[in-house]
Amino acid sequence: MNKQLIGSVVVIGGGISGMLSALDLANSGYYVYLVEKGPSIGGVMAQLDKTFPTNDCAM
Amino acid sequence: MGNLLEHMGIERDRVHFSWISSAEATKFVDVVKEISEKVRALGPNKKLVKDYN
Amino acid sequence: MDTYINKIRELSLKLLKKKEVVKVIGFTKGTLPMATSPIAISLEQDVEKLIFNSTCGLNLANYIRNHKGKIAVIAKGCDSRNIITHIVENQIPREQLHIIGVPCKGMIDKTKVASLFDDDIIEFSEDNDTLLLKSSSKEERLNKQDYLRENCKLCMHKNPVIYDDLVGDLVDEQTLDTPYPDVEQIENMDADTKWQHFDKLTKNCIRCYACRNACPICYCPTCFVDESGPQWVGKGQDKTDVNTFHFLRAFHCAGRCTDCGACVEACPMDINVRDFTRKLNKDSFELFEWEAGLDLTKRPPLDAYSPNDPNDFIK
Amino acid sequence: MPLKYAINPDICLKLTKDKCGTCEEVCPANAIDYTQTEEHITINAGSIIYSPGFTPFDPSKFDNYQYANFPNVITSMEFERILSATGPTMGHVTTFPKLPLNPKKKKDKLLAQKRKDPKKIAWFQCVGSRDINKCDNPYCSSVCCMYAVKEAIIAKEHAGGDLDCSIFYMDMRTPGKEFEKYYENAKDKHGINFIRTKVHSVTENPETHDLNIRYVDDFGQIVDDTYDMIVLSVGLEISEETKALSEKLGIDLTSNGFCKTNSFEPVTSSRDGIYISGVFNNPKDIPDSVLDASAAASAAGDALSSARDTLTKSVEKIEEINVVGERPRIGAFICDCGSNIKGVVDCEAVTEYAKTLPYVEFADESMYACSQDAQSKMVDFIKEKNLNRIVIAACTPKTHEPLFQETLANSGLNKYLFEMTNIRNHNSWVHKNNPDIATQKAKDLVRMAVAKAALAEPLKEEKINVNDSVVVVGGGLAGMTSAKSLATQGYSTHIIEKNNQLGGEAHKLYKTAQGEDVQTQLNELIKEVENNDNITVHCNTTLESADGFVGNFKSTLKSDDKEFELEYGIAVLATGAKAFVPDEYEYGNDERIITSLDLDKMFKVNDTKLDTINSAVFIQCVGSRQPDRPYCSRVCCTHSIDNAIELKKRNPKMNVFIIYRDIRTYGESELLYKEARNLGVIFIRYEVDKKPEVTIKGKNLFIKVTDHVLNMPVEIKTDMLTLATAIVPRKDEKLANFFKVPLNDEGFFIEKHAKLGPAEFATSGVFLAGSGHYPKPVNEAITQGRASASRALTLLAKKDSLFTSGIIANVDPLKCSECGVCVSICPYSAPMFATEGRFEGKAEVNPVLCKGCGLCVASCRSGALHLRGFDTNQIFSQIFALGEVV
Repeated sequence: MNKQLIGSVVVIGGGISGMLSALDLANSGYYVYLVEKGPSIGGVMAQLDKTFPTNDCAM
Repeated sequence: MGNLLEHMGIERDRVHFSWISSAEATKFVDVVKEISEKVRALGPNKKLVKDYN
Repeated sequence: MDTYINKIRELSLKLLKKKEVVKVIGFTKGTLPMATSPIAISLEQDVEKLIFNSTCGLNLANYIRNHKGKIAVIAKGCDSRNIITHIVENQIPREQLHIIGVPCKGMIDKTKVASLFDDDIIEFSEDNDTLLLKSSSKEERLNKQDYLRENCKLCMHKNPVIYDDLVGDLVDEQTLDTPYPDVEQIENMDADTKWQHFDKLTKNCIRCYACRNACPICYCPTCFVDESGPQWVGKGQDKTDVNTFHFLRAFHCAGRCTDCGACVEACPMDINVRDFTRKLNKDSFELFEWEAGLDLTKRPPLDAYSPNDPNDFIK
Repeated sequence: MPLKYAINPDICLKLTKDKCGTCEEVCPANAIDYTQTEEHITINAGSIIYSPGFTPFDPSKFDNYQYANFPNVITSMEFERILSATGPTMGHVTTFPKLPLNPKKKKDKLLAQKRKDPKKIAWFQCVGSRDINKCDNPYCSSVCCMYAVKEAIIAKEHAGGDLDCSIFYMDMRTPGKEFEKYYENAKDKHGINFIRTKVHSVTENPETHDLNIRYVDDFGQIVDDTYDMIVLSVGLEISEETKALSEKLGIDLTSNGFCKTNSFEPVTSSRDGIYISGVFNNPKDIPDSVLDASAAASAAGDALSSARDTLTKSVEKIEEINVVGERPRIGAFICDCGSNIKGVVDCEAVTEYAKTLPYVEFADESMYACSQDAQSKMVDFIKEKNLNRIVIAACTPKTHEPLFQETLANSGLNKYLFEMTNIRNHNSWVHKNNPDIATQKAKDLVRMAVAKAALAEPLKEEKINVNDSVVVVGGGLAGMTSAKSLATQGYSTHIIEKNNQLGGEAHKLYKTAQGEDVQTQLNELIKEVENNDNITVHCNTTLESADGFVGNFKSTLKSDDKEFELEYGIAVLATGAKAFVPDEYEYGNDERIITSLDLDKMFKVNDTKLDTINSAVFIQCVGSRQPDRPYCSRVCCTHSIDNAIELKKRNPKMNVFIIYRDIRTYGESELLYKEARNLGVIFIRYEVDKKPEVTIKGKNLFIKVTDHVLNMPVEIKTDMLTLATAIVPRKDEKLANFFKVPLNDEGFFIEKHAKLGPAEFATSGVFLAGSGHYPKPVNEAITQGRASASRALTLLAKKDSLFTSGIIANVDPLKCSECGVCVSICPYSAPMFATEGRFEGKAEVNPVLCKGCGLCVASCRSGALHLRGFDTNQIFSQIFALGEVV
């Protein structure tokens, strides 16, 4: 198979994990499409108040 | 610093140290309120203040 | 004292002769009786100028910076502690110093002695614990112990902490149950009385900076009081500026001051500047178990962070 | 997260009935466009990362908890919002939380009148997890124990002292880093009650709506208790939508809807080119999701490495104008933030006031200073009015400073000739009832910002030269994985391994929790690493020193008494951990008393001794979760259960006992726990203050333990005792010192951020993977290995555009007294004494190491240190400007 590789990645899901995947890829030389079905990215983590065990603000 | 100021007669409650992270909005408000109250109770500071008149 | 002087001269001569050092920094007779001044000797024939007595209250650590070649220095307990601070603070390498240690028997409070006379003292000598003073009108024999400087009375490090030679046998160190009675006295006042105390204390300050200049640890190229951009503190005799100066200077000495008394010795207005610095010495001792100038391997507590530092002041 | 509003097309009156349309009229930015419709876009991409997340379990169908019927039974997600300052009750914990603050309906109004501050709140664990009776979720959701503890602690903080919080649980599962301490603190410091039981039923007082709970306690007694509120700790579930899309994508799922993966490729799905991350992979918390994210990026990147940099675009750079020596010409821009600021502050008056301030050449008000057209206008103004300093009075620099700095750069100004003041968060938001005072404060803030900006100087950002080779310390699973990914993406990588072979502790393992044979895959990985041209393996080698900083490290290495030097740009610390050697339970006094790894070895070599065993006992938490080693070792519960199953499978008649404290088979490992029970493995719980006793009587080995069900001591005669020993860190202080990275109390490395930076250190250029971070099983070690590689790659990829911050300390050598306070006090070792040149002996600051914290500046007695961008004279002028009365 001698197909040309495409230097881009689709990330499906804009939660904390999807967002960070997208950032890592974009920062290391790949073009990224981040797809999220809701109106904003952030996912469940954006709905949390604080995070354990450091009690940092989740936002 | 607080100790030396106090030693010179500057009231202890005028100097305050607190560790408040950027996530601790409520603590910040509480601390500021508390200090404001304490300083208000002491009245205006006349020590170590320049009198320009 | 004469044995000290002979030994100092003998050691100095030897060091200069062998070219082990290029200079000896010590004390010499001043222009007035009861006055001594620092001197740097580099010629063998000059060693006769070196003296030592109970009026050598300045701190010679103040004069050991910026020399070329190895130097020798005469060091009492407090001088030696400031030498250690200097070495720790990178002001002089230990190898560049030959320390001639002097077990100290205390320095006298010249102001207190002078206050016994209405006219000028014209002659001063001492014999062990007896001070002999003459003015044109009278002669006094005094017990030295009654006329010790305040800092010497409370001194717990009379012997040099670090030295290459000793000019006499080590003396007994005293232990004190309350090493900071003067500080405690102020601590027990209420806020306003404290303020009045310091107000009165610095009332006569003429901002001559003799205290700063006599202080071995005040060695910044530009002192904050001389800085104009930004101007940290006003330069006049406004009492707030005067107090701010003393306050900040004391703070710069925190954990570094050895209570050598040079500042008080130098003050022409007889201000006991130690009322500021002693409080921080006490705090350093109580909060960090620290006394300045005892350890060549540790930096003063405010220079370094340790997870064990007390932090109960943070609320 | 962008705080942007969206229209719900199912409810919008304009879209459904063509009425209303108010939002279009009031939106000052003309952002409403009703004509937008669904579009289909086709994208060609090299890889897909599938990270669909989860949905919180919906407990409405559980009649025993009455979530659907009782207003004071809520889910943990709802409680999260109640605790949040931006939530519906603004962080105030109250009963009837789901009602609006001012309800309109009569029925709701009546209920709202009964609102009170709760005195007792109960949390029910495992709602929608570990449950096949009421729902089909046999797995453990991994996060609920911790979030319940967190919610209880924060609820207590919000409510003050007299709130009583109880957590009803089966096993407390706190196997994450620092979690056990958090749990212990919840008990000891915060006084939270932990009750081990499953609640039987909940009833409601119809008058007060208080809730009565009935359960059986530890002693078999039925207890009735009343609570004001119940929070259901709902589990994580994969949505039907996700399952459907997975089917479309053609990837295999487990019976629970999670993605099927191999422990050695934990973020790769069954379909080539599709990588997965987050909860979809397995129930997990934030740091593990973050690790997954980077790991998936590494895996996707590995597959596309030859096409790197083919599609990315770079921004054109504009030549910088030299403004040094020029008189300040300040431009002040006041932002209305729609009505966010203007609704309170008289922005027009502030703008007019700004024009009167010294050096202000120009002032302008804009509705949204951050909008694209406002930005381009700003560039025009800067050029037209020849402005050389910019002040922006708007929202927070935390989110918007980089944007405005880019605008400055686009107009040719150095980006540090800029000052932002926050007249929204610090002003209009907090003083919304006092518009006059707020306007006055806005003027004060602008005046201060102008005073500071007038003294701003252009700052230089130093370019960091990056040596693009990598050193990975430790050749275990995590280290090898990291090295492999970095090498695949084209970077020369060195593995430093102190033993004589790669593989580390994994050599001692038999099987993974997923049942894969460890040795086969480990040897394959070792072979791949050894054959990779970009990887140099240094076995029998130790690191003797490390100097330098990001992009420029230099180390001396020692191999068989020969020393050599290595220069590299990036370091990955993957030094792992080791098994604890037990000092109790008669270990070492009888050859039948072994550790988990010993048992693995017996399985590996198929030891014939195994055939002679009729009774086997496992003791859990040996060396873990006790005062001298307070953390949970995370892997031992699963490991022992796995081994117990193996024993049962070999000999179904064998009596197998596991003596435990809490079974912590988080995620889908819970299925193993279930399997073990089905196979007849007997589980007996013990308390830390009542440890089992082991005695050797002649030829026999006895274990005595108090059975928690019978509440009576039982004695088990056994042929083999396996101790599930703790995993202890190497506590390598030397290594930590080399790279200036911290260790925690127990000796594990402290990562950059517990949540968002789990595979890197605060020291830039140094990354972290494997059990040196915290004990972890094979798949998690590999995930972190990949994640550390991905994080390192982002740094290596930017190597030509890596700059320091301009905001760093610098030394005025003429004022420096060489006292060394700065050198001593700096946590990053940035200041040092110059070793050559005119100012030899004076302090100087390494701009690459300096983080701009200002510690040295504050501690310098001589006033020689200055913080660029926050210089003392700038701060002074700001303070003096505050003192000026308008």
